[in-house]
Amino acid sequence: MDLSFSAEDLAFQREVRSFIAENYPADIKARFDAGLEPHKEDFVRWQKILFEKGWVAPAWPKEYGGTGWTATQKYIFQEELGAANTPGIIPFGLSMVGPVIYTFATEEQKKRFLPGILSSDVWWCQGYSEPGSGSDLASLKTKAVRQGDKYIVNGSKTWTTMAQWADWIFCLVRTDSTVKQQEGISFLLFDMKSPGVTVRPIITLDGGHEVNECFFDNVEVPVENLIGQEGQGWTYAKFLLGHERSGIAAVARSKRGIAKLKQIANTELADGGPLIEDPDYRRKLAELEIDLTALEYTELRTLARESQGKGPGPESSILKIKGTEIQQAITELAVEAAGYYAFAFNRRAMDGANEPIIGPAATAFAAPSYFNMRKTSIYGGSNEIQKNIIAKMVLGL
Amino acid sequence: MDLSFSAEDLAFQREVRSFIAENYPADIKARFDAGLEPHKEDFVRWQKILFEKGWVAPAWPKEYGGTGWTATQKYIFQEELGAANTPGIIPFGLSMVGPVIYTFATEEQKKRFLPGILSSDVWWCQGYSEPGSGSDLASLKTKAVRQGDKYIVNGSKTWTTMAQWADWIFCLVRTDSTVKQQEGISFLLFDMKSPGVTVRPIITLDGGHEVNECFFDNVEVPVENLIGQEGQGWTYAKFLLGHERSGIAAVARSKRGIAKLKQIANTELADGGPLIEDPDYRRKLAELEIDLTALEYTELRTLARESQGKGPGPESSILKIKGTEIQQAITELAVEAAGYYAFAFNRRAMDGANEPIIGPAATAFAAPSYFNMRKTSIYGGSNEIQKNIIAKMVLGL
Amino acid sequence: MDFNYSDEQKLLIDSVERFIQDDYGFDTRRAILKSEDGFRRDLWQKFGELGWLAVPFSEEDGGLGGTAVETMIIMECFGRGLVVEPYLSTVVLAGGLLRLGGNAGQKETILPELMAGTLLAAVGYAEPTSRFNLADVSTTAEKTSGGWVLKGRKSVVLHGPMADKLIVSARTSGGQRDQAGITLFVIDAGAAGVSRQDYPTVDGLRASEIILDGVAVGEADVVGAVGEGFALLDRVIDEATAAICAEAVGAMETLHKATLEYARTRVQFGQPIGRFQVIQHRLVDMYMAYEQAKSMAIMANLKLDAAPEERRRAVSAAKVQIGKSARFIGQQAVQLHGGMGMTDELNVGHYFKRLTMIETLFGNTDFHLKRYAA
Amino acid sequence: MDFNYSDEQKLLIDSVERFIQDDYGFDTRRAILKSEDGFRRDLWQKFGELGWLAVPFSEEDGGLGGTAVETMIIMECFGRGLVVEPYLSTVVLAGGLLRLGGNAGQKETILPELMAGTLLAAVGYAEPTSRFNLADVSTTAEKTSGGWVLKGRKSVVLHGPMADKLIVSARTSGGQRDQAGITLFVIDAGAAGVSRQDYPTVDGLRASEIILDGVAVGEADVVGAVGEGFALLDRVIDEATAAICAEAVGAMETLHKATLEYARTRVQFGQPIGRFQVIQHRLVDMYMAYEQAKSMAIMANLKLDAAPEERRRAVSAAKVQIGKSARFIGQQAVQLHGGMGMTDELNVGHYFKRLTMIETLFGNTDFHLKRYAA
Repeated sequence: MDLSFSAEDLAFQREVRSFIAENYPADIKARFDAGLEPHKEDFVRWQKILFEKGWVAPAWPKEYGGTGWTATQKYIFQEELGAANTPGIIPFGLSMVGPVIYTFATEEQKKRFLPGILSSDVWWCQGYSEPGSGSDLASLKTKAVRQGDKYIVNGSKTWTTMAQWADWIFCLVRTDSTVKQQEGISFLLFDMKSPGVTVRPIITLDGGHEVNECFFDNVEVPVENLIGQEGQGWTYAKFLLGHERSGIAAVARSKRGIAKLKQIANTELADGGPLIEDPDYRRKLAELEIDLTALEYTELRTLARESQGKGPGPESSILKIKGTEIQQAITELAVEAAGYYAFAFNRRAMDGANEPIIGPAATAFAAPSYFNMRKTSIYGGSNEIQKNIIAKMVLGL
Repeated sequence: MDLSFSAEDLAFQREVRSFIAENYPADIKARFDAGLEPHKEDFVRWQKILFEKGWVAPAWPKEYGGTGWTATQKYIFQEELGAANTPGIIPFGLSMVGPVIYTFATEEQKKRFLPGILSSDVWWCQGYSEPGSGSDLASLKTKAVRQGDKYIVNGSKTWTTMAQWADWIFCLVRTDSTVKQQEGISFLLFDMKSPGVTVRPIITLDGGHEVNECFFDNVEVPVENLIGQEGQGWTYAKFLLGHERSGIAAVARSKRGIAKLKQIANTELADGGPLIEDPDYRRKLAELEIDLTALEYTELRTLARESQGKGPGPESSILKIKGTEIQQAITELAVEAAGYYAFAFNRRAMDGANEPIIGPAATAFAAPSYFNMRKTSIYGGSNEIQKNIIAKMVLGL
Repeated sequence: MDFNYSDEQKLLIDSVERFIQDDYGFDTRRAILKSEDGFRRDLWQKFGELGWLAVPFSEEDGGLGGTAVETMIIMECFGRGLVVEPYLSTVVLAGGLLRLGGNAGQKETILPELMAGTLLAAVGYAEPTSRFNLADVSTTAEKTSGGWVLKGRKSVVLHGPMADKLIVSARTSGGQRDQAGITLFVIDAGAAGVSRQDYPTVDGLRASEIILDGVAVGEADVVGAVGEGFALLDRVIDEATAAICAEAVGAMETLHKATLEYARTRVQFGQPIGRFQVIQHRLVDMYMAYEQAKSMAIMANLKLDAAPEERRRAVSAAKVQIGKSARFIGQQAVQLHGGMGMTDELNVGHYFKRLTMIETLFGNTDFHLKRYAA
Repeated sequence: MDFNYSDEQKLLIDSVERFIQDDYGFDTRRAILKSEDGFRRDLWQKFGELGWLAVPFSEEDGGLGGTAVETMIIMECFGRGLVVEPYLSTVVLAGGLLRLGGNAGQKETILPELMAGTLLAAVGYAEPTSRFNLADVSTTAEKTSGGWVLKGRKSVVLHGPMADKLIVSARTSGGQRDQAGITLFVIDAGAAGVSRQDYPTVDGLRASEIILDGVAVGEADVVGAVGEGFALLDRVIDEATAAICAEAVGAMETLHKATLEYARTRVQFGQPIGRFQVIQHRLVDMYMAYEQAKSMAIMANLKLDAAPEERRRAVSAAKVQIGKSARFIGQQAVQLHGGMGMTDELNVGHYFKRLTMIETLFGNTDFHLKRYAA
């Protein structure tokens, strides 16, 4: 047992750090550091930079464009990206549909889809949830009926993140209603510009537009866009959900969040002194930081098991639960730090309009961020569902 | 709406206060104030004093020996007893079997049993729980088989509080195994000195002897000791559990507990100053006191509804849950205040042996009390069961 | 001791509840939020006609002589409907300061219009660096021959954009955080030297940053005694705190009911989610949090006339409980509604946002815990 | 970065686990608790023979040159078995002070016997009013010609009754809570002027109040440098804190497993209670609390050699996490076992009690939160 990095790892860390320093565009950094809503272009540009360096898909097998890094290197890479506050990798292509494709698709499909994912030329979105399905994903109703060499897709998907920017969707559809729920599901890819696809924005309680409803009205999808076998979609869906959990704990992001909280608490005043000297605020910050440290080492232990070929198993549900609790707690403390200025709704400034911010810039978006982050304990399998998973898969109850 | 007491209520309060001041025996008070394990005689003597004054059964109808007080008067009475740290009324006779008897028993049974309950000449214990039954009370297995004018009782009861001091037991027994669980239960009274009754102490994790197992080996019980109808025992049992919940919140007791915590925190030192000046300890005390205030007003609102003939309904499960959480939290803070001296196991001193106490007297029993009070969220229907009750009966889920 | 409403109070409850039900649906409110003004003047007039704006004022002053209980009733109902009209600012805050500290002239000129619904008012008690300390006042009032000149900035003045009159705290003597030396002044919102930056709040209200750049006021514009504004402000902010505790109770009640209803009907894995024991216990915890909050809101409102020390402790205790309950119920209502709880479309998020801001308003939980334990 | 045990370490785990399983059952422990001595000297000898008492000492000093990981392993296993023998006091605390601060003479005379299991030791670092502050020392050491004379009282000296040697902190200069001016002395438990009041602790150990009434010690009995005992004590108490974090992890693991097993088999309302979703989620919360605690115990033990500031923060962070996890798991284990959890008969309550005292030992959660944030 040893917490220190090897000389090779330290050299790698320096390499990553200096690459970021030299290549992270200043305008994107400014927008992210200010907490403004990012543009699509921010993500694409940054991912292309990583792609050109060969670093965009560390989790992929080397043969498909992965980096071949050790678990420690992947950890260092994530840490450095997080510390630099770069745009997060948009997961839909690189972390979700990509692994499904290189694992289950035909050679032809691999050739057709993987390059666009790696280069970020194609923006993907995820067609899983439906208005009625919620946590009970397998109850989905969107239908795909085969007619000759096409599927005709009818139905709708919801909570489709960034669908307004998406070129393609990977979509769970019901191809057989006569069998058990899980057995009648297939995994289809299709172009979001196909006739019959409509995207309707869902505005969230923070005033943002991040998710959408997608309606499919007789959308024609060529059969060669089916991944794997008809009726096996649930298998691929579960593979996808279980596969890419690295970063799910969001430790690097939360470390940055706590650093920012400290900075805020050092400048906000309470009774004439900095808020950080208020014993209650100080204690809560300390508790949060300790929680995060525990999560960080729990993640490291998970990675260690993983690098020995064990897992990531259902234990990683812990990372999701604790990770989101911490992310949410950070936004709670930001609202508390903001005091009365938490009231100010700087939404247009947050969306990038050239409007003055009411109150200190550092807490200008505290309340909307707090409201927005409530989603994290709901999405990706609610935290209640994660506990069901642990109870069943880890504790054997 | 008005929080103030009427002139009559204030006069009553003065009357109660001076009665206690004049009649609460100094030796009992000393033992209770020191937190020592009480003797049976302490309870009996004090209850007899109240009985002679006519105040031992405020919850009973006046015709059976009650006081005829208003809800406010009952509240004041409880408050004053609590503030004076008198022995709690032992519930088994006065709060449990007494109401069952005056509600469901024959005139002859009333005449036979009620006087001894009121005068505290007969100490009762409760034969409900069994080794296997736990929260699932209706699954009880102790059998009573009728033979002529007797029942022959076989089986065992557990967690029988103070059975070592009891003269009589009221006991749920199965008289019919052929019907639905709840329908085969009867409510029997019998003498603990009957042949075939054995009491075995259960030592709890704090080293105390409060509860027991009771074994019944062919105990003969005259049929005239059956309350109500054979097979209706479950009805009486539920009546009993739902009936007497006044004092379940233990507000007066917890107020005293918090006052004692404050006194401890004023004398215990932390870094040279009193512990009460430690911001964390101070905050926790304040939070606890606020919790208790909320509980107090919730109880008062419940009493107000009750005095209008509504309830006490299942809402009183809130009082049980919050009341026990607060009682437990008080003991947690006492352990924290004790610091290293919480280690010292002053059990023999606690039991009244003439032994020196290790550490300050005020925290000498902090840890055993903390351990002991874990029982409160288990007994009387565990807090989980209480939440099931609220979910079903109040929220209609 | 009595926890029952009088018959008149029951009538008031009926009347406000009927208004919320009939005239203040979610779509109506949504339209108000999007409107230029951010409130409905015609509804406000109606409040005046129904007598709600006159509730706390003495009959001598032309009011109805109501107690804190009547204000509690109105605020609790407003909480159920998430009413955004400036009742808190105009009636409870500004009205409270004038009721307790106003001179005869102020009462005569302002209160009748205020009660009639033709005059709106707001109070500036916070400053950019004051956080929740009412004594932390940097705005200065400099004595002139005929009165005073105000300079400074009041921040997050709720309902500032629509106010005709403003009451602000300023320092006439003492150091920045001294309680002594604070004086309250009533000024015209349109007076020379007053400038405003208006903005929406996250919970659907409107607020202003108010710059006072040499605003001249007369001796007659002082509310209460010179240098002794703190005690008055402290008292009225306590009244307002008790009022928003009641508002929060109303909002929590609606939110808990909505979540309960959702749990009964939303089917997942073949059954209503309200059948899952974890959801059941969560709803029980929310119910308990609501009941405890309600108890404390009643307690605080009934103790507003107690001695200042007792009043302060009662109000702070209530605000702590309400803050904790509001956070828990708000977060869990969103959580149990799942994705739907996250949308602007559903009312749940709006209740959650208002509850969140009530948690902050007049001092958050940490602030009131310290004030309680002080 | 590496979270795996070496092959030697795996052997050590096997060996200690086997001991717990074969030789330290619940009835064995119960008999030890009731015995006069409160520990088993024959088992202690066995620890010596197995080399466990020599683990942390350098090969130079005759030890095995183990790292904190080996101590962590032993303590974690001891936690699983609730071992009451004085490993913490003798090897980790007293042994740690001598290992890092002992002079050649002390090492030569004391360590061989200590490692052989023929000498037991305890450390007095707390006083009646010191709470958890190691610098709060009222015991005085007055300089004499040939050495020092100690006067004062050391409280709750764990394993004091069985100790042959005591190491105590005393003030040679400075004020009551100054870090400078504290000196550590090793004394014979039977030395003139030493008197003890022995008592059992709530978690099954033995402890003493130790009165030092003019105990004469020589220059050679100073451990470390005169006046600089604080840094040494602080470091060794941090090692001991990390060690009890590991012990707690072992105890929590056993407790969680026992509760899980109970939930699988205990039938209520016609099904095992582990089928009830609320119980399931509670067990998940316990599992998460355990995993977080385990992560932190590893982290702290691996950071004992870091710079003092980093070491202190790491140890305090771990102690906070362990304190919270231990309280939650302990309380819930009792709760889920129902009445059985309350009995002295079942092991559950014993684990709960030990975990409770670990929460207090070397500073409770509040203390370490403040130390972390300092």
